[in-house]
Amino acid sequence: MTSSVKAVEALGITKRFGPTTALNGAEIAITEGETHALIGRNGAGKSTLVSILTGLQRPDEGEVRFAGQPAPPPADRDAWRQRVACVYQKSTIIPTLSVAENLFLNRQTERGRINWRSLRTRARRLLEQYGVDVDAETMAGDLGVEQRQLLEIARALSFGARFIILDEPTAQLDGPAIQRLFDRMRSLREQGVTMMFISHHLEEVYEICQSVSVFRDARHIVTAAVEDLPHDRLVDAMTGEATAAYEYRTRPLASAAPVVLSTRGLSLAGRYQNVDLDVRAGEIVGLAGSGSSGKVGLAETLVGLQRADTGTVTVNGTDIKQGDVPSALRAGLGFVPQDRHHQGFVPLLSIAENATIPIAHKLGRFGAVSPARRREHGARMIEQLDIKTTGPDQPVADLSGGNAQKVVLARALADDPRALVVINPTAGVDVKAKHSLLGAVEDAADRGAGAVLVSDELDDLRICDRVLVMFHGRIVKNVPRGWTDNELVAAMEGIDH
Amino acid sequence: MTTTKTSSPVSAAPLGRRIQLGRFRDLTLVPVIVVLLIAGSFVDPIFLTPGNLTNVLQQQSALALVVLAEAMILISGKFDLSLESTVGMAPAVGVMLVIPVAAGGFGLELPGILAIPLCLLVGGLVGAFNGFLIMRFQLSAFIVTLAMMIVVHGLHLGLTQGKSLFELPESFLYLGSATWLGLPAAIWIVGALFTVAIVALGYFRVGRSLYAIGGNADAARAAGVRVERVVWVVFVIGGIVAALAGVLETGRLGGISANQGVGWIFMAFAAAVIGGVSMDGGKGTILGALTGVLVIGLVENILTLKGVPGEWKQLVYGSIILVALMISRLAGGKAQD
Amino acid sequence: MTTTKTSSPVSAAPLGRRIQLGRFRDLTLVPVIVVLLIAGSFVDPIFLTPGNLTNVLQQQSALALVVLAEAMILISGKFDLSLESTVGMAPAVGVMLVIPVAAGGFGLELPGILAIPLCLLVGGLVGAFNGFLIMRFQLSAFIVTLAMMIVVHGLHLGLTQGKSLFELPESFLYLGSATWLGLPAAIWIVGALFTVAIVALGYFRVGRSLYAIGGNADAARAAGVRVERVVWVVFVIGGIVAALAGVLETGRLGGISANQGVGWIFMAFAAAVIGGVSMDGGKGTILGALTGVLVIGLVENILTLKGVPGEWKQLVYGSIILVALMISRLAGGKAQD
Amino acid sequence: GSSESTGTGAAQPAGEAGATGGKVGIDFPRADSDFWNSYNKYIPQMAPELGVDLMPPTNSQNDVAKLVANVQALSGQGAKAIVMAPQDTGAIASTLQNLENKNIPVVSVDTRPDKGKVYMVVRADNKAYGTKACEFLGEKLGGKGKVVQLMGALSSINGRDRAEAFGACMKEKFPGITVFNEPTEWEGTKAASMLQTRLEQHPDIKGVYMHAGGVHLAPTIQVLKAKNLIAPPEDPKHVFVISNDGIPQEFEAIRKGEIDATLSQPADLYAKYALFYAKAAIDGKTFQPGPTDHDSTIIQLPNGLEDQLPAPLVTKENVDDQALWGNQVK
Ligand SMILES: Nc1ncnc2c1ncn2[C@@H]1O[C@H](COP(=O)(O)OP(=O)(O)OP(=O)(O)O)[C@@H](O)[C@H]1O
Ligand SMILES: Nc1ncnc2c1ncn2[C@@H]1O[C@H](COP(=O)(O)OP(=O)(O)OP(=O)(O)O)[C@@H](O)[C@H]1O
Ligand SMILES: [Mg+2]
Ligand SMILES: [Mg+2]
Repeated sequence: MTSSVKAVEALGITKRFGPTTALNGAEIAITEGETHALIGRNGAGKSTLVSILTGLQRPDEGEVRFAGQPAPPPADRDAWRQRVACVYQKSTIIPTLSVAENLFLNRQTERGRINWRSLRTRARRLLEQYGVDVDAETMAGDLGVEQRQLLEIARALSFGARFIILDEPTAQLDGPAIQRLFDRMRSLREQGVTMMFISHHLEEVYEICQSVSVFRDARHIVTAAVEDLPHDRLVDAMTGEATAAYEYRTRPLASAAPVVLSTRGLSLAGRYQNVDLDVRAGEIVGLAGSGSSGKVGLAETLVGLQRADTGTVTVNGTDIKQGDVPSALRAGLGFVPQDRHHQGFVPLLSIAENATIPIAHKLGRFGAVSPARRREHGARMIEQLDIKTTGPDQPVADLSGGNAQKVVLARALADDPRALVVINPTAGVDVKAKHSLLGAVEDAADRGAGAVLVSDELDDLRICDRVLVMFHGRIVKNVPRGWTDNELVAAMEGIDH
Repeated sequence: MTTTKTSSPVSAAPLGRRIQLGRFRDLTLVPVIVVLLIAGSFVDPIFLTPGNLTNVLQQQSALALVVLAEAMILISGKFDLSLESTVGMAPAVGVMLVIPVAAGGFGLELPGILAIPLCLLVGGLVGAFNGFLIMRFQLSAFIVTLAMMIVVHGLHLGLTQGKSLFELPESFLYLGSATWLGLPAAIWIVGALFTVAIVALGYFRVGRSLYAIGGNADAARAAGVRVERVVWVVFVIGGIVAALAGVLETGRLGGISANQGVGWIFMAFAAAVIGGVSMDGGKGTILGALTGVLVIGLVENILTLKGVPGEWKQLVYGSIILVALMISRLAGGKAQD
Repeated sequence: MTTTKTSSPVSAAPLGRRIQLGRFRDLTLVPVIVVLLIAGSFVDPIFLTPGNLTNVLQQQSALALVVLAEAMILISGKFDLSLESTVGMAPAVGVMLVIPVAAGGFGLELPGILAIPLCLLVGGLVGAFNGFLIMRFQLSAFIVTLAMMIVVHGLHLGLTQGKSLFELPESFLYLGSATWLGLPAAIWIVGALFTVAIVALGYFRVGRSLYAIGGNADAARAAGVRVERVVWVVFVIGGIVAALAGVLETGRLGGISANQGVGWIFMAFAAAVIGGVSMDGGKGTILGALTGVLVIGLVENILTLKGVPGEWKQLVYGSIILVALMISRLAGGKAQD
Repeated sequence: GSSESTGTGAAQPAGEAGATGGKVGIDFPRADSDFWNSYNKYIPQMAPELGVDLMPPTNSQNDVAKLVANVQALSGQGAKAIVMAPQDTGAIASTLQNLENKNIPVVSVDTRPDKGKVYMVVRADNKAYGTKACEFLGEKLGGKGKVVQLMGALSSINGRDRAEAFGACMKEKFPGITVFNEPTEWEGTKAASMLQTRLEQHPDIKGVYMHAGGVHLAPTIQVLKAKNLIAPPEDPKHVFVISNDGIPQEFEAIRKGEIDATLSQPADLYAKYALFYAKAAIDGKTFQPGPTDHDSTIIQLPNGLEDQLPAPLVTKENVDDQALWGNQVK
């Protein structure tokens, strides 16, 4: 520990959202110069604390102090910004503005006229520093999730603030990008910057943080140095009970089972070429690859979100109409899209309704939908996937990120699909929820569904019976179960072929 | 959707109350209606008589249908300004196809009984054309329907040469002027259509999909909703309902003037929005929109009974809408958008 | 904001072309303007003369200011329908404070030179009140300003008893009727204000913050933009600019009728939106809005020169707007919203 | 056409009041035009003079749907006769039918409903306006040249009547004159733009007929001023302008020489005879076609009677005549 001065302190914070108590007398104290992890299950109140620490929301009770001084008044945004910079969990990118302007939002210039040329140059330099390969002039709205996340990070870190909060910055990033982020964080720490880091990847906590606070059910549970809180105890503190590590199941080899999802000669210019794929019932096939390998593009084609230039996709024996989601769903497919905010849910609608849109026709006769049966189905899903909510009628907009993700999976599983395509299903999901999400995918496979799991996370890929590695738009390797991390990473980086 | 952070006022509300209110969010105008009923009864004893209240309902029946159409379109996240022009043009064209040249017709003199079906067909075609432009060409609904509002009204003016049509087939006037079981037929029709719409949007798959589309069209698409088709159908239905509104209005007034419907769209929006339908889509109910229509109708009726001088009437009227808005905001407790 | 994924057409476009087009997105109406100029020169040889084009500019100057105000408000993600009523009410009140009772004044008879400042003040107050209701009470901008549109016009009607004001101080008429360096003063004023707005929204932090607010208000707040205050100021400026539009219009027409400004708001929206300003906020430029005004002005001028019969004029007018819309859509290559 | 006059529609002085039959409901068509505002003012002033028991007036803001609602309310509140001024004449047929069923007589001011029973229509002859304006301009221009007609809205019967009569008369009597028709929708801003554009296109335009002084007067003068075309009638630059309505500002402009003439639409007589006939209806009086004692003629319509009030042409010669209503308002 560098010193014992508290860079930031929150005391007895209580925050309610209508019926939900997001924080209940919670507290946190972060010593100057350290990188402090805040962990907790989805909905534990982490992001709410972040919005209070950055002055976006006012606590109902309690107090925030910076370096021993009371926090500035809520209206004085400049004072807040001098004290704390933040990567929020919810995107704060403005889609209609260019990348360069997003990076220097509201500080395009000190005073006077904006010099766009120099702004672009500064932006390019910054992007280079963070290894973000995008043109500073593109509209931020045209970027992918991952690039947007990098943009947020670059922006927050470039402020020169002495205290930086990062709320799940790694959820949308792949390995190399995470490493670049950690390098930056380390060098900032050397310069004496204090950081608060939120992540559901506990190994990241051990890698980058010195101390850790755990929140559970809106309360502060424990704060300790990371050395004093080994992995198992950390998980126990988060969940409030002894939690076993996830047990990957083994399934009988499905070589005789029918093919439920297959492609022939699928190509999309600039994304992937000539992909042949066969997924059998009861089989989980992983799809791995480094950035821009085309795995997401391929998966999106399987479900009908994209249209391939050539080739066919067959679900359950039916040739589906390219680029047409309903026909894929009708053929018996379920899927989790990459960006839940974009394609995953309708924020104003209830959990039950979001989870049942694809099966609405089964919830009543003659096109009617029985609210009781919908609620019943919702309640079942809430239980099955362990969604933290006030009930099936709560709008998804009010859920924490991880819980919203579970609703998206609930939607994918609604129709008991024969083929399942899930893209980064565990992004932003807590340990226990991750178990239930992966468990749900495995359950579906056990029930006889064939699944394609696209993920950047090696842990997720372990449930797969085999992993297909993509490189520059081609499937280059078929790795059967039992791989080691190094093996797979090497294949993804294209080293061994 | 920029989910506006409703900071202090909301979180301050006690727990139980909010839950309860949440369930009746579409009824936040009910207190306003109660206030108006009380105020009206002081203004004039005639106000609370069944005759007067029936009049209010009948007078609002055509507007109510436009509000119904607009509310559906708003809920699915779109806009239709051209409805007001359809209210005039569709009946005019429908009628001109059946009446003789001497009475202002085209000279086709189709059977008079066809006038209403033709009118509804014309309304549907306008809606279909709107939907086609908006969904196929990905044009802004606001601006397409603004242009179409001018085009459709222009067509009406051009075809009728600006003249009113008043020699209409009896069958065309029937719906707007008949009385069924002691109440004007228009009220029954409007009531039936609202009931159908409330049930459809509340308990039927297609209806619910409007909310999904308005709330997040991409998510709806990814959940298998055929967004384009549904929105297109909503536009068509909207056009047909607006044409029906024109039929009722024509029946009530006994003729079709070149200005029929002009200026209605603002009132329709006002009714829908004070009734809780969001301009951003995905929010609000048909029942709420209906309460909005009632508020507007009652305000107009009270101002008429009170005999507010014409030059001050608009001011009073606008102020009352503003107050109704604030009351429903305070009662509803939610930020609007 | 439902960032519509414009699937195939966009991603298919080669990279180079897309970037280039992106830079000129606010000028997608230029081809339309060129087409109109060519078409106009065929309609009548007078069309391309400086005298006629100057007339077009002068005729559109007041509307252009309303479009300027509306564009700023739209870019910051809000709405203001009441601008059109301010165009009539602010000059009326400003003038009534200075003219004698006999000419329709209040009887205060303040110095005539104060009429314009008072008028602008009134406009600013209306804007401030709008902003106050919307930001403080978190009411929907659409519905608040719709009600205010009625209220403000109602105030105008009530105060003037519906009469036109004819006896205006010379100083009040000056701006709208004078000629500077061979061009109407109104054109210089509008040109200057558009230049200021283009520079402010393009090159200054406050101006850019409108885009941030309109694009994602929460994100703007997180970035330290004082969202409430900025939006409030935008409403105030909008009101002042609308009042100035009223001054120019009054000078051009030589009197203030009770209907001054009524019906303008639709045209203002049409101009802004065909000029590329999005109804969803955060998108579009002031320069684009200006091209929208020009298109509308040229269309009206050509129709007048051509002498299209009155009953068909609206149809032709609306159709041309629709076509302009499609051309700018095809030239811009982007889905609109 | 004039039918043989049997009885006389002699206006009885309102002295024999005694037992007044009942309340008169009245709906004003709009509150945003100078002409109608004068009318709206005359009504309550004249009601006591004529011994009419007037209910609080309603205002339908130029919207026929509002008019219908207002009339329903008035009859609900016990009106025994109704005075209205439907600006939109096709769409009140059902309303008139309903009133007839309830035995409530209707006096229609300014416009003639196409269908449905009316007790009396009180209006000036809009066709006569158009014809008089045409004759005035035709003579001043010597039967040749170009004139602009600033029309009202096509959807308004008065606008249409004036335009049709003006056009027909020009064609028949002055075929040498070219007429440019500008549909202004009763809007000053449109009038100014169209006149300006037309003058740019045809600088030799020598005459203007404005359908409504209230909205067209100021813009027209302003455009002529800007073009430097305000000149005495002798000057070859002079543009002859004739207006319609007869509001005080038009008189002022005539005195100043900015315009040449106007057709005075008698707001005071409209108000007076509207109330007069309403009361007569309640009292059960009947009238016959033929000339009246107030320089007008009653004609027979298919659905009632119409009293066509005189509409004098006002020029510099008679502009100071105190009998003109425009000289009586303050
Ligand atoms: N604006 C809001 N309105 C209503 N409820 C809210 C709101 N924001 C948060 N909540 C509720 O507060 C609780 C805490 O949410 P928060 O976002 O702080 O969780 P979190 O710990 O960040 O979770 P995650 O790890 O999933 O991001 C959740 O139950 C959530 O539903
Ligand atoms: N050429 C492209 N045009 C448009 N969008 C693209 C393109 N390439 C990538 N994207 C966007 O990036 C996302 C991921 O792309 P892709 O499927 O090519 O690779 P990936 O292996 O998933 O990459 P990453 O790991 O970086 O997410 C897609 O959802 C897509 O929206
Ligand atoms: Mg969170
Ligand atoms: Mg990825």
